[in-house]
Amino acid sequence: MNFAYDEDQRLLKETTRRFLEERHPLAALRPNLETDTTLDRAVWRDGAQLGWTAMLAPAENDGGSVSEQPIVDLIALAEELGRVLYPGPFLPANVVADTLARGGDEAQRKDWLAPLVRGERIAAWCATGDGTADASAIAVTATPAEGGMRLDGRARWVHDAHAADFLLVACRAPQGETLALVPLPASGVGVRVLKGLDLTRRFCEVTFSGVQVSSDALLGAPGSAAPALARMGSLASVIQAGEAVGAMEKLFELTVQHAKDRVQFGRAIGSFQAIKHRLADLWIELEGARAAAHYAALALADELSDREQAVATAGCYVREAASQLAGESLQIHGGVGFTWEYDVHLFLRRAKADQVLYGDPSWHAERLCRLLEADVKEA
Amino acid sequence: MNFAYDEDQRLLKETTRRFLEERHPLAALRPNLETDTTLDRAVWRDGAQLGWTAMLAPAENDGGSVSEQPIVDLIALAEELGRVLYPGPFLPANVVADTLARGGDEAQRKDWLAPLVRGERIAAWCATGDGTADASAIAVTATPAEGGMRLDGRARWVHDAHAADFLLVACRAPQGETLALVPLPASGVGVRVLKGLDLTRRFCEVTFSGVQVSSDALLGAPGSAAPALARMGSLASVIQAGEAVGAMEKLFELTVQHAKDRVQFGRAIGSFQAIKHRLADLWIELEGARAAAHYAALALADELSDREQAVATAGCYVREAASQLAGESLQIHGGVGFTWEYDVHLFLRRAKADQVLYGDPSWHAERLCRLLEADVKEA
Amino acid sequence: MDVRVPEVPASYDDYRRRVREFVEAHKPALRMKEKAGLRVPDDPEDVSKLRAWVRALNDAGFASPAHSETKLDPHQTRILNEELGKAGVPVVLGNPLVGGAIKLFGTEQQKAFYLPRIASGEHIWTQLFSEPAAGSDLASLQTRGRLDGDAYVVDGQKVWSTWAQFSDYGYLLARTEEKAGPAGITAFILDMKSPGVTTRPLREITGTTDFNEVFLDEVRIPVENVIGQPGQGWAVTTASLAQERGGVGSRGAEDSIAGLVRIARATKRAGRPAIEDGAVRQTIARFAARSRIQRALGYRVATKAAAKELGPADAPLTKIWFSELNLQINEYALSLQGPNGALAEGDPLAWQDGKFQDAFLYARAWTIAGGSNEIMRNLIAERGLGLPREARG
Amino acid sequence: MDVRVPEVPASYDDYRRRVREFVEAHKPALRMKEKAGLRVPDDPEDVSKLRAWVRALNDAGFASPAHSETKLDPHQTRILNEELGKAGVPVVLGNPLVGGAIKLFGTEQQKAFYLPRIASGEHIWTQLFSEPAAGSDLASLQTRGRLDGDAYVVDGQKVWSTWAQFSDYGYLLARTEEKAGPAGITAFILDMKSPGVTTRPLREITGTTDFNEVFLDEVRIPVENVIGQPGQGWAVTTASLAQERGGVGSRGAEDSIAGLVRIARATKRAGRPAIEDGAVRQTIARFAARSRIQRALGYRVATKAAAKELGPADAPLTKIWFSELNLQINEYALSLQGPNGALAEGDPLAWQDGKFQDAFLYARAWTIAGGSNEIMRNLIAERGLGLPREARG
Repeated sequence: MNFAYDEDQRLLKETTRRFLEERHPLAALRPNLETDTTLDRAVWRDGAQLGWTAMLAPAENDGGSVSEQPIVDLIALAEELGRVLYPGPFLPANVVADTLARGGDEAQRKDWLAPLVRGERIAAWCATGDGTADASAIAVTATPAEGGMRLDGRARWVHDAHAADFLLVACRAPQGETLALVPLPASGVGVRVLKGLDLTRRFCEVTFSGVQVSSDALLGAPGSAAPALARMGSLASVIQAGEAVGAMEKLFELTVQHAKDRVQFGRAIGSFQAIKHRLADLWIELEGARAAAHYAALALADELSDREQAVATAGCYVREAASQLAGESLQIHGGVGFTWEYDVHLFLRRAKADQVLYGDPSWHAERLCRLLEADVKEA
Repeated sequence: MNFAYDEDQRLLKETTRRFLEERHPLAALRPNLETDTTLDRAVWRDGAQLGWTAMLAPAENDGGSVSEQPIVDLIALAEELGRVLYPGPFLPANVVADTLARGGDEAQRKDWLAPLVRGERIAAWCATGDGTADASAIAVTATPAEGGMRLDGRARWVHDAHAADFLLVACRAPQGETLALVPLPASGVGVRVLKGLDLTRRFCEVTFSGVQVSSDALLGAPGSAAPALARMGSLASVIQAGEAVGAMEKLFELTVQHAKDRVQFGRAIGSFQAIKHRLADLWIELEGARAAAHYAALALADELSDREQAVATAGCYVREAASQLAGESLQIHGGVGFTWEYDVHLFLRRAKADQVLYGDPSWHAERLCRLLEADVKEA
Repeated sequence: MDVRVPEVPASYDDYRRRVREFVEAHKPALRMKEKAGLRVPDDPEDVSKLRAWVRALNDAGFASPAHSETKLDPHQTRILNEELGKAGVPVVLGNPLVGGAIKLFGTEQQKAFYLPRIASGEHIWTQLFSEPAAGSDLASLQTRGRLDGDAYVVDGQKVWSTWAQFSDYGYLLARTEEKAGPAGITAFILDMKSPGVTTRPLREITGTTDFNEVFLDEVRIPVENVIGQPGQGWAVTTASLAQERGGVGSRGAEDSIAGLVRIARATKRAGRPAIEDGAVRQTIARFAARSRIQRALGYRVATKAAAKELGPADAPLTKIWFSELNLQINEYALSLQGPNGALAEGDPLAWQDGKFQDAFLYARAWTIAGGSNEIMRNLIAERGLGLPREARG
Repeated sequence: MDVRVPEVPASYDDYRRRVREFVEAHKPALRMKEKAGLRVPDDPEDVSKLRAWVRALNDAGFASPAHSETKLDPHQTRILNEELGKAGVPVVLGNPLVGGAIKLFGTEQQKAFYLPRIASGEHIWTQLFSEPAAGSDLASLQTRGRLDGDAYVVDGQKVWSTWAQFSDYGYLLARTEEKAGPAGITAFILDMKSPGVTTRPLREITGTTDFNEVFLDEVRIPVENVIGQPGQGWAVTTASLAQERGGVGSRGAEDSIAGLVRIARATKRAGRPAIEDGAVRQTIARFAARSRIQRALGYRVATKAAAKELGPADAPLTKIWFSELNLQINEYALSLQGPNGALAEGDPLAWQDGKFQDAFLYARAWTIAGGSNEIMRNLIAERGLGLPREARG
C-alpha cells in the first residue's frame, strides 16, 4: 500500500516549485491579466527542460518519466503549476504528446513530438466546437481532398492556440472521427482569443476554412480516432484535476494564513469557531479532491479496471470542490478578497473556468452514473 | 400591507394552544407510539367544538370561520396542532369538509358534512394508490352498477382510515375522475394500518373489492371531479405546511433552549459560534418556511393569481426545511437527542413522513418549474 | 392578511404619462453599462449627465419623497418608482443614507442646507465608515479626531466608500474620545474638498471601480459639522445601517430566474435543451421558491416595521437571504451555460455580454459588505435568539 | 503509488474452503436482524449463541490476529475477513478497544488473563467513558474514584455503553485526583458483576437497545485493576479512541449506493423510472464519487499510518467524511422511495424491510458518538491547521 508520491516525485515537485518561485510566481501574472497573451515562451522552454512535456513521450523522442507511472509524475508537476496558476499550455501539450507518442508513426513522432517535448514548438489541441467534452460536439469536418483532407468548421476553448506552432485537430471525416496535425500559420486557419472570466489563461476560437491537410499529417487511418479521443479526454481531466488541486492547496494556505493574521473584535478571525469549522470543511474538501485526483492518475497510469469511474469521480468532485473552496476563501478574506489587487479572485476565476471546461461536473456525473448502472446488478 | 395574523386569529391560536397543553400535550403521544391507533376521539370531538373542522364549512352545516380568510384561520390552527405533533385527522377532515361544502348537494352536506363538522363522524380521504400526488395515481376504479357504482382497487397513505366513519374516495369512472362517499363499515372495504416511520400518526392502506356506492353518494356528476381534486391537493399541501411550520417552531424552541442549558467545556454549547451560526441558519429556514406557508394560505384564501406558484413554493420549501431543521436539531442535541425518550426523533420522524406525502419536494418543484416556464417569455 | 397592492386608479394615467414623457425627454445617455448592484461611472462625463438628470427630475417635481420635500401620494410614488426603475435611471446619486441621519439627528441649519441639495443632485455624498482594520467590526475604528479650537482635526484611512471619487460630502465616523468600542465615536459631515482628503479609487474583482479608499491627513472639520452630539456617532449610524441591510432584495429575484430559464432553453445538455433536464428543473424551481419567499419575507418586514415590531434579527435575515440567493443564482447561471459560462464581458459569444459573470463576482459585495454575513449570523444568534455573547478580545 | 491488493495465490484455496466449511457448520442462527452499525441482540439467547460461535472460531484457529495470539499471514487474514464478513458473523463480541489499551499499558498478568478471553468470547467488554454531562467533552467527566486501602471506591454514572447489559468487564474512566480536565483520570478494568454496578439498557431513536446507562454506586475496584498508572487514563484512552474514529468507513459506501440504484429503478417519478430522472442521476453519481473518494482517503490514512505520519486531523477527516456521507445517502434513500420512504420495519411494503429507514436513524450515532463531528472539526482546525484554540470555560 503506497498512496503517496515517491522520493523522485517529491524531488520533482521541489525542483519545480523552486523554478516557478523564481521564474513564474503568482506575481508574474499581474502584468498580463488583461493582455492578449499570458505565455512566456522562455519559461515554457526552460520548463520543458525540467520535464514538463517529457513524461508521456518515449526516450527516442527526447521524452522520459521520473517513475514507472508517468501520469502520476504528470499530476505531481500539475499541482506545482496549479499553485502559481501557471498560465501556459501544460495540459494540451501533454495531451498532444501522449496522442502522438501512442498514435503517431515514426516520422510524426520525430517531426512533431520531439520538438514539442523539447519545448521548441507549442502545440494546441482543437477538441470540440463548443468546449464540451462529448465527441459528438466535434465541429470540424474533414473532407477527402487531393493528397489528404480539407478541414472546415471550428473549435472553441483551445488553450493558447494564438501562440501555437501547430494544432492537433479532432475532426469528423466520412470514415468517422479523425485526428489531424496542422502546422501554423496555415491558410484558412483563423484564431481569435476569447475574452474569458479566467484572467490567467488564454483560450481561443479556431476557425477552419478549406484548410488543406496532407495524408501524412493524419494520425492513423481516417475514422480510427475514437479510442484516442476517449484517452485524450480522460488525460485532460486528470491533468486539470492535478492543476486544480495545486491551486486549491495554495489558496487554502493563503486563507488559513489570513485567518491567523486578520484581527477583528480583538481576536484573530481564525479563533472564531464558525471560521474554524469552515476552514476544517475546506480542508476536508481539499484532501478529498487530492485523493480523487491521485487515484484517477494512478488508475489511468496502471490501467486499473475502474479507471473510467476514477476519472469521472475526479472530474465531478474536484471541479465542484475547487469552486466551493475559492468562493468560501473569498468570503473568509472579506473586503480585501473583493479587491482586484488581492490574488483570491484569480483563483476564483480559474476555478470557475476549470469547472466548465473538459466536461463540466454534470457531464462527469452522468458518466459516472452510467458506469454505476452497468455495475449494479438486480439484487 | 398586513402579513400577520389578525387579533381574532391570534386569539384562536392562544385558545388552541391552551386546549392542547391541557388535553393533548407532546407527552400524550407517548403511550401510543407503538399502538395501532393514536386518535383520542374525545379530544377530537372537543377540538371540533373549538372550530377545528368548521372553518371551510357554511354556517347552515354548523361551520363558520374566524375571519374572511378561512384558509388562513386553518393554518393558524394547523401551526398549533403541529407544535404538539397532534396525530388526528385535521388535514383530511378539512379537505373533505371543503370538498363537501363546495361540491356536495344539500342532502350530502346535511348528512355527511354537518356531522363531520360537529366532530361526531370521522372522515378519511382516499386519494391515490401509492400516496403520490398526481391524479394519474388514482387506483380505485368505479364501474357503473345497479343504482350507482362499484368500486375496486386501493388507496394508500389514508390518514386514520382505521378510525373513520366514512371515506371520501377519489376514483376513476368511465366518465373520468369521480368522488364517492363510502360509509363505514362497508362490505368489500379492507383497512390495514401501515407500519410507518412517523410514530405519531397512523396511515392506512384501504382496499376496495366490489364496494357498492349508490348514486346519491357520488359528488357531482361522474367524471367531473378534476377541479375538486386539484383543489384538494392544494389545500392538503397548505394545511400540511401549516402543521409543519408549527412543528418546526416548537422543535426550534426546544433546540435553542438545549443550547442555552447544555454545558460542555465549561460553557453553554450555545455560546460556541459554530452552534450559533447553525441555529441562526435554522431560524432563517423557519422564518422562510413560515413566510412560504402564510403566503400560500393567503393566496389560496384570496384566490390570488399566483396561488398555484405559492402552493408549490410552500410544498417544496417547507418540506425540505422541516426535514433539515429536524436533522440539525437532533445533531445539536447530541447524545440525548439520540434517545427514544427525548422528543426530538418524533419531530424528525414526522418531518420525514411529511416530506414524501401529499407530493414530495421534487413533485412540487417540477410543478413550480412548469408554471415558471409558462411565465417566462423569450427575451 | 392582505399584501395586495391596490390598483392605481385611472385618474393617475395622466401623471404616469407625464412621468414617462419626462423620462423620455431627459434620460441621460450614459457610457456606463447597466450592471448588478450599486455601480459608479468610470467616466466623469457620465457623472455630470447624472447630476443634470437628478436636478431636472427634482425641478420638475418628480423627486422621490424619500430624499426630498416633495409631497406625493402613494400612487404617485409608486408610478414614479415603476417608471424610473423601468428606465434604469436613478432618483438620487451617491450614498444617500446620511439623509436619514441628518433628518433624525441634524440641526435645523444642517437640514435646511444639505437635504434639498441631496435631492437636487447638487451634492453627492459618500459614506466613510469602514477601515482596513475595521470591516465587519465597525466599533473598532481607528480614525481619530481631536478637538482643536472650533474644529476637529481628523487622521485616518477609510475604505469601501462608493462614489467617493465624485462626492462633495462624506458621512464620516471617527473616534473623538479615547474609549474602546462604540462609545466615543462621532459622526461628521466632511467636505470632501477639505485639505488633507485624498481619494483613491479601488478596483474590485469585477474589474470595475465602484469603491474608494479615502485618506484623511490632518483634516480640519468645523465643530458645527458634527451630526448629533460628539460621542453619539454610534447611535446616529445604527439606524441608517439597519435601513441599508433591510432594504435590499425585497423584490425577489424574478429577473435573474427568468434569465436562468432562458439560458436553460438556449443551452444543450446531453444533446437536449438543458431545460428538459430534471436536475436543471429542480434547481431552478428551488431558486424560484426561495425568490418567492424573499418577497414574502419583504411583506413580513414591512408588516413588522409598520407595527414597530422589528427586532434585531430581522434586517440580518433579509440580508442573508437575499445575498446568498443572489450569489447562488448567479453562480448557477455560469455553470448552466457550460463552457460559455467562462466567457466574460466583451466577448461576442458571452450571454448578455457577460451580465451573469459580472453579477456573480459582484455578488460577494452583498455577502461581505454592510456587515458580513458572519456578523449577521452573530446578530441573529445573540440578539435575536438570546444565545450567550461570544468573548470579544 | 500502488494500492492494489495482491491476488490471493491458488495455494490458499484450501484454507478458504476450510474457513467456509467452518462458517457453514457453526454459523449461529440468530433472532436479531442484520442492521447498520454496531448493534446488540435483544435476546440473551442470541448472546449465548454468539459466545459459542466466537469460542468455536477461536478453538478452530480462525480467530483474527487483531484480537488474539493467532499467527496468520496476510492472505489468511484477508480470507478470514472476507468470509466472515460475507456471512455476517462477528470475530469478537462487545467493544474490544480495551485490548489495545491492555496491550500497550497493561501488566503482564492483565495481558495473560484478559487478552485470550476476549479472543475466545469468554469475556465480553463494554466501554464506560461517556457521561450525561460529559459527551464530546470527555475530559470533564465526573465519575470519582477514591483510594481506600487496596481498592478504589467509585461513584458515578456512565452512558452510551454498547453491550454493557451482556458484558463481563468494563473499560472504565474515572477521576481519581482532584484536577480539572484530562489530568487525574485513571483507566480501570471493572468487573461488571461487582456490587453497586447497575446496568440499564437505553432505547435509542431506532427503537432498538444498542446502548446502556451504567450506574456505579460505591463500587470497589482493586488497585491491580488499574490500566497503566493512576492519573494516566487520558493517555491510555487517546490511542484507542483515535483507532475507533479512524477505522470506520474505509470501505466506501458501495452497497448503499447500489441500493440507491435499485430503488431508483423500482420507483416511478413523473411516470418514468426514477433512474431516468436527471436530478436522481446527478445525485446518485455525486454520492458514488464521494464513496469512491472515501476509499481513496482510506488508502491515504493507511499510507500515512505505515509511514508513522498520521496527524491529529486525519482520524477526524475520515470520521466526518464517512459519517456525513452515510447519513446523506440513507436520507436520500428515503426520499427516493417517495411515500414508501415513510414506511418502516415490519410493513410488508417497506423496501428491504425498512433497512434504509433504520440506517438513516442510526446514522446519527456516527455523527454524534465517538466525539461529535463538531469536536472533530475543532480538532482539524486547532491541531491540524494550527488555528488559535477556543477559550474553554
